[in-house]
Amino acid sequence: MTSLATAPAPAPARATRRRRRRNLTLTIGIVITAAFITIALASFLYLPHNPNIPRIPDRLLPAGSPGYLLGTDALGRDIFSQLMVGARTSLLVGAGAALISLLVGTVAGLSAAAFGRLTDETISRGADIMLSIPGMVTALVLAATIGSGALTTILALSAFFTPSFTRVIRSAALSVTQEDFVIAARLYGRPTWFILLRHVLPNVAGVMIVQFTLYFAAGILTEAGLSYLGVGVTRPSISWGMMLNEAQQQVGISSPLAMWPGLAIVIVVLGLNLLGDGLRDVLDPKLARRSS
Amino acid sequence: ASPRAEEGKMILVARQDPGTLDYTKSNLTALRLWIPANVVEPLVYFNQDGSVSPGVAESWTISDDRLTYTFVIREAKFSNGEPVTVEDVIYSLNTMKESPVSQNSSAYQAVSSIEKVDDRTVRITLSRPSQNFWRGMGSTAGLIQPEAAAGTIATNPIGTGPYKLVSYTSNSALEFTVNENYWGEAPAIKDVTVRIITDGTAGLNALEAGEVDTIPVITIDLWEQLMARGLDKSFTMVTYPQIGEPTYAVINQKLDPELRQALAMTLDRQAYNDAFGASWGAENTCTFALPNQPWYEPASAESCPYPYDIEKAMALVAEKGYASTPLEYASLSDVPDLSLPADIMVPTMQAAGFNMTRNAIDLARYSQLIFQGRPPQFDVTVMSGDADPAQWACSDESQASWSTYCSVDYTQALADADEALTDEEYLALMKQAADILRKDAVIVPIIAKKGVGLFEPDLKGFLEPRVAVAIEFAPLHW
Amino acid sequence: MTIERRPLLALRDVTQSYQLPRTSLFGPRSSFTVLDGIDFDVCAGEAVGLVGESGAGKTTLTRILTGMERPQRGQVEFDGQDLWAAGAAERTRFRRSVQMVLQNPRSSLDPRMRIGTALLEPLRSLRIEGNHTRRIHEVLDQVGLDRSALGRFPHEFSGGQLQRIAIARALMPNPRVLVADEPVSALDVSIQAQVLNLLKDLVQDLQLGLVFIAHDLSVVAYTTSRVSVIAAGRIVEVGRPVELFTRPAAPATRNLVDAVLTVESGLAGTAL
Amino acid sequence: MTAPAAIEVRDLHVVYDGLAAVRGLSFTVPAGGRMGLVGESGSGKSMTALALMGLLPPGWKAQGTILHDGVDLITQTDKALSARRGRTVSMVFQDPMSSLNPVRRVGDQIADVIRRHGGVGRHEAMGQTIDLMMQMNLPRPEQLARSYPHQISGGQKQRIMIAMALACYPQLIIADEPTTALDVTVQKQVLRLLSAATRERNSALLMITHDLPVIAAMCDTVAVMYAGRIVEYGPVRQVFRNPRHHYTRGLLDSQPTMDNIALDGSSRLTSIPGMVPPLPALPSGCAFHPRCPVATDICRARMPEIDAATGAACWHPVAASQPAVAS
Amino acid sequence: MPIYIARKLAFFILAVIAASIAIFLLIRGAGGNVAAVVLGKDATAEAINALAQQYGLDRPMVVQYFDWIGKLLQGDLGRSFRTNESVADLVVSRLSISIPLCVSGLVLGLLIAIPAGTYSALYSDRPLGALVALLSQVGIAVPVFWAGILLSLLFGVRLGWLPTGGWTNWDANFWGAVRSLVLPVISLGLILGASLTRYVRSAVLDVMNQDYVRTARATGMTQMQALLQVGLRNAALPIATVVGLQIAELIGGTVIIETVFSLPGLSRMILANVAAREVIVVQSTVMLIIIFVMLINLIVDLLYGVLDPRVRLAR
Ligand SMILES: Nc1ncnc2c1ncn2[C@@H]1O[C@H](COP(=O)(O)OP(=O)(O)OP(=O)(O)O)[C@@H](O)[C@H]1O
Ligand SMILES: Nc1ncnc2c1ncn2[C@@H]1O[C@H](COP(=O)(O)OP(=O)(O)OP(=O)(O)O)[C@@H](O)[C@H]1O
Ligand SMILES: [Mg+2]
Ligand SMILES: [Mg+2]
Repeated sequence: MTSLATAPAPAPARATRRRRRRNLTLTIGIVITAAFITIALASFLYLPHNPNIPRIPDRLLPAGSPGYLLGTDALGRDIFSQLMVGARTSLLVGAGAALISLLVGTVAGLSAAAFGRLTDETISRGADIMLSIPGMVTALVLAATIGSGALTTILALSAFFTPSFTRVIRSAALSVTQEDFVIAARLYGRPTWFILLRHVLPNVAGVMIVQFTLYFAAGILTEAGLSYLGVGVTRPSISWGMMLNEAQQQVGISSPLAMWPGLAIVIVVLGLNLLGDGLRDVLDPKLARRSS
Repeated sequence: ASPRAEEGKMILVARQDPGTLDYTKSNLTALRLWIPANVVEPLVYFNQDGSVSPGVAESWTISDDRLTYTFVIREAKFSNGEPVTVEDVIYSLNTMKESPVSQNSSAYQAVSSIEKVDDRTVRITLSRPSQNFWRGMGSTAGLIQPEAAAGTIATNPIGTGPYKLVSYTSNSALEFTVNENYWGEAPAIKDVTVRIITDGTAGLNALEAGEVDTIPVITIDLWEQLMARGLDKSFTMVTYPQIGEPTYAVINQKLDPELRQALAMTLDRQAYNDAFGASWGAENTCTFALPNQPWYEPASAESCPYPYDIEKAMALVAEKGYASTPLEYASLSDVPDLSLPADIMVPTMQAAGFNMTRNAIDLARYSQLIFQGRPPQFDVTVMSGDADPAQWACSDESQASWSTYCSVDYTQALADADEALTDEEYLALMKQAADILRKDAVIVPIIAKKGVGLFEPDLKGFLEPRVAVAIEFAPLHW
Repeated sequence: MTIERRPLLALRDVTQSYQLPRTSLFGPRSSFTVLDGIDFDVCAGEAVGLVGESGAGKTTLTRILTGMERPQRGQVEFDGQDLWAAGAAERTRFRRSVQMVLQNPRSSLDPRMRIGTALLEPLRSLRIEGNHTRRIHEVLDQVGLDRSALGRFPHEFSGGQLQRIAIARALMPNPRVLVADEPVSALDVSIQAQVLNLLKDLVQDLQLGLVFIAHDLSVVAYTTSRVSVIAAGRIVEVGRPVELFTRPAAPATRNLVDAVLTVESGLAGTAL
Repeated sequence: MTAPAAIEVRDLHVVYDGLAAVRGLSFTVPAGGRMGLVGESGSGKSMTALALMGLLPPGWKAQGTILHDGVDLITQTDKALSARRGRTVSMVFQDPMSSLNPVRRVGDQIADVIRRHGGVGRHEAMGQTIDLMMQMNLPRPEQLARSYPHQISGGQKQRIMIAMALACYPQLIIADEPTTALDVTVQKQVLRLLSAATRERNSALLMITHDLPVIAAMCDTVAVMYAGRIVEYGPVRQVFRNPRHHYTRGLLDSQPTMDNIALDGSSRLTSIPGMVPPLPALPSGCAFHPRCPVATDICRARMPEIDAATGAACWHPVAASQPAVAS
Repeated sequence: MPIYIARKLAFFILAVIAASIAIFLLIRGAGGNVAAVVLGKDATAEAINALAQQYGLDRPMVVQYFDWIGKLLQGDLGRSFRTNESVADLVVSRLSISIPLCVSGLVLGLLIAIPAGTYSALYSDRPLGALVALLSQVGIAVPVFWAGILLSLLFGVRLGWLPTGGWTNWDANFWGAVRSLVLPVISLGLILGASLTRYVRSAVLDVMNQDYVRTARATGMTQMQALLQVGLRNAALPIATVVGLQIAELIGGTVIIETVFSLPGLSRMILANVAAREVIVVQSTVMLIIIFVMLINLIVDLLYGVLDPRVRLAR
């Protein structure tokens, strides 16, 4: 009776094939994300050219021109260097917004799940209200209020990501608080805050990481939109959306200008989404089928 | 050929939405392109050749001392059918006199009275001779509207022009049709639509696709594209000075004059011009004018007190220790043409050693800084706009506003010019005034862009603007 | 055998009700009485069973028994003292002395906590001093688990093993009463017997008071020596298992007895 | 062999990407017969049932032969199978709470089945539905028929499920743990109903459960499954009174009975040590050998087949005379 | 059900009030002297103060808020500072673009998402199913404006089939108006469709894994019948909820798309008026949009009540 054979994994049979595909998803996601972060960080150490200094004689060079991997823009600035610095902005804004939302959303979500009906109702309904305010419009108004820039963008994005985080974390936490081990912990006298930190938080960490990754991606996407509209990041900072905004003035002359930043956005966002989905399969099997 | 030729119609493209049509309160080019001359007429028209033709005023007399102007008002009707009365004229002129737009009100600086003489005659008395006044009567300052319709001026301005406004849908279109009550010859084209297409490429596409007939004002950012697409060949391209916008750097007057001069030396006119890839349409200049103005001069060793010289600028920075002065370049984020100058200038200034940060700020915030009692935070900015040197004038620092040059000398010089009795005298005095401005490196001219328009080849008769920048529909015909 | 009974843990006339969600726009919210005048007790070394249909109020009763909920009326007495009137020290003693085993072994343990840590949790929480390692080894021996279990995570164990671990955790603070709410209903037949035997042994060896809940009368009857039948929030009958089986008095008891299927009756063709 | 069997399964395997949940199952349910499939969680009972219905989860494949109504179900197309499901073979699932369409009235759900296979009109189908519900001892059937699933109790829902399964007089009805999710007190009524109704229609019954007493009460023959295989197969009476496989024996011994109870605490249940092996880690040879008290080398090396004489797949069967349950 | 409706209505009203306060504070907090911006750069200080007084912008915030709300309740959305046009008129004229754009975008999105999502849920093992899933992943990663730029490059600049932007009024040229909406609607619909595909896919996957679908199959429905008769009806509930929530995002998408294609729609109007600090116009318009989104969500909730007997019959 003391023999402890290693035991049934929850769904042992669930398929090497599916696992393989899931691993592929995860791998691609990790590779793209890692490359993206590396590029963003590398941009602090090395840039082929200063992305803000115009070199008028070199303007509008095509990709592959000597010295300019992806060519230059209308002021002769190196596209590749701009993309590298743009990665920095995307990383900052995406991760920053997702991080703030994660922090606020976690506190709100856990409180809603743990501190009784009134708290829950207040927080949940508050989140519902915020969710029905169109985020882009809010961001526009906010940009006008505080002035545009990376920080404003982060704040605006956090404002409209937070309710989603709150909802997701709340429902994850709620299902954890109904588990017997939470009842057990309460039974032997652990206070609510301890249960939240020690039991609930680790068990919703998977959800949090997944949510973080997916909204990291959403943040990059929305930042690009705002910068494209001209209310996001402005020079000397550089963002891919801003590059597209500038490029659109040149589409009649040079359509590749509109290709590179767009491609960069698509690849990174795709990578992060794949990473998020992959992580969800690994960390959070219960949620794997639902995507939100 | 345009399908509209048969129907007697024409579609023009505008790049900017005017927002409001109240020309007494707004001086946006987007508005002044379409409403004056077509819908609302000034008292007189100044022609290309220097002659003056009648507008709302049928005839006029100017006293020899140039202090009394007597206008005989035409027996005409406004487009709403109401007759033009002397009261309407007096109301209109008084409104312009009070206009918040200094360009309008400044024409009236010397005016001491506007009186009715009889049912058809108005007399205006000046305290001193004024070139501005007389020119203003042929410009927006002289536009005549019916007092009764003043309430709806922002959406439906009424006038005596050859056309009347049918509808204005903001961000979409202005629709015009001929004014049956027009006093002059009926124009050839009956219906005119001005479609607002803010995206320049989209505008060119629409023209190329034959959806529209003309883009009378094409901004510099599209010139390269226009050439690349060969549109100058397939369409009639006109260039004319009136609509061109000179671009100038504005350096905060509070800065040390030598610092200002060093900054001015970093302004690389040629690079700026080249950045548009269309050097045919713009000229480097250090004068404060459009090429149609007599005191205009292209950039040259003589005309530029502080030509581009980065080495010298660097030397000055090093010598005077300017690197320790924090400077701020306010780039207006919601005015698209203004980010390009910043893109070029800020790195250059930084390269010269200035401690320059670029600060994106929107127009509203910018205005806040100026009007709410707080001193402007900005130190350098770039503007483009009208070439009227009087607009900077500011007699003392309490009047400082955005892009003003507060200088007693300058104000005085302009006033002297204003009082000139002859054109020669006026020109000479204006040159002197411009010299003061130029030397002080507060408002530093960079380039003068031309007005460029593309017309469907069959559309003929384009006339250069007579009333400020207004594109006149009436002379156009298929 | 009827010496003076000194109950370790007892409920006296306990009533509990919950507010129901609104059913009409205006008008008062109705409430629903889950427990109604319950008397219930358990002595040291005694296994007491509680059976009843689903929704009869069994789980609610355990919540009151373990001090997680305060009843609206009636007393919870531990060692003769009213729990809700007692001081802090008394409450702490209660917390240490009354432990619980829950229904679902898999959800009873935090999947992200090693077994060793999970076992220490009650000691830490209840601030029990002493040689914790020795205590853990002692308890592991009692429930028949290997020491190698300590470093592992819950997912590495089977349901039966997890239920043992849950029992072990409940035993850590050296409790005097163990409340087990349907501890075997999620287990396989062959495993169920292991756990039932373990619980029986613990009562004997440690002189524990055991409150054992199930809706299967035969399981309860096997494990306990006294059974209370609860129906619609009231205790309708109390008795020795054999007696309840053979002479059920209350209709609710009869229903439960009727519901019991055995292989024997099935083979005899009398089951249905 | 007079009447054809309701279903005949030969060497059934249910596999997924190299994993086998069911490994070589053979059994026959005669027409009108009642067979029990018993085993612990994960032994492959549900997979067998779903294979018979042709409703395996995506990715799972059934191999072997399933003869029913003269055809091999394994070779049939989904369309052909659809025409059979609910008509010649039907199934009652474990959880009545989630097995009914929450947005459709229960009466309509029954009537749908009748209309789908009976080719009768709307009105007539409803009439038959009410009849059927009456036969299921459902109170006030007209009113109940208009209810939605969430408005009725679990026992009632399971009766509705049984009504749907029986609506077209199928030759075979498969019941996968039909009472595990129900309250103990309702279980017996539902079983009684299922028993009577299948008998009435002369439908064969394949009863799937982990509950030995339920098999004893309901079935004639029983197949005991362990890790995807049948370890013992025979008439219920014979298997339960005289189990020959050590696993069956162990299961019977783990069961609390009147005897244990009567002894009032002093008796002990015999339990099977260890636990059911997970699919990817099946032991070699006889899958039960790690838990078997009499396992030898041969058990570890070779997989035993069902022995015709003992009915058990065991190298060392329990001696014939040892009774498990006192009789 | 009455309780359900009452709760939802009460929440709706609460939400609208909360949103109105938030919007008011947000917009009034915006920097910039409203009057100064409105009057333009050559305005004199006296003119600015006069305008501020004329529009009551110098009164305390609370007074301004209640003034605004009071008028809003009477259906008066206020007037533009610059043109004195009534905001209601402005909005209505813009809606003739924004509503067709939004609605067709949504419809196109659903037309793409429902079949694609369903297919990839049912046949995730088939190459086409995997492809659909992949495409939807890629589609989610594509910024809507980039899709717009690319489409206009291809169909507008390169092929010249459709206008790259701009707007013709409906009454001026109906087909011209339709043509100018084609690319915007496609961009919006494709991107929305991609993300909805994911939701539909997971909703269908969820529902098709439910026991009751297995029951339907066990009683003789084919896979397709089960999908159509049981699956979609049940999947409709979560999908409706998601669509309700996506409306907010859809509106965000139209802001950008209207900019890409120079469509003078509602969102563009807001953008322009934010820049011009036309606070009344922005406040009222944003408020209208929010009320609209909340109304949609209210309708979805009530619809949920109708579609789902569990809610409907809960008295
Ligand atoms: N917090 C609560 N609020 C309202 N009703 C409750 C609450 N907790 C329990 N109930 C109700 O009280 C009744 C008794 O519940 P309890 O869980 O005690 O029953 P049980 O006997 O344990 O049933 P089961 O055998 O299903 O576990 C049930 O009808 C339940 O719905
Ligand atoms: N959808 C699935 N995917 C992968 N593996 C599965 C799936 N369904 C069941 N299995 C595995 O197949 C094996 C047999 O499962 P099955 O459901 O037939 O068991 P069972 O005997 O019905 O058990 P229970 O009594 O728990 O219902 C188990 O090991 C299970 O883990
Ligand atoms: Mg319970
Ligand atoms: Mg099963």
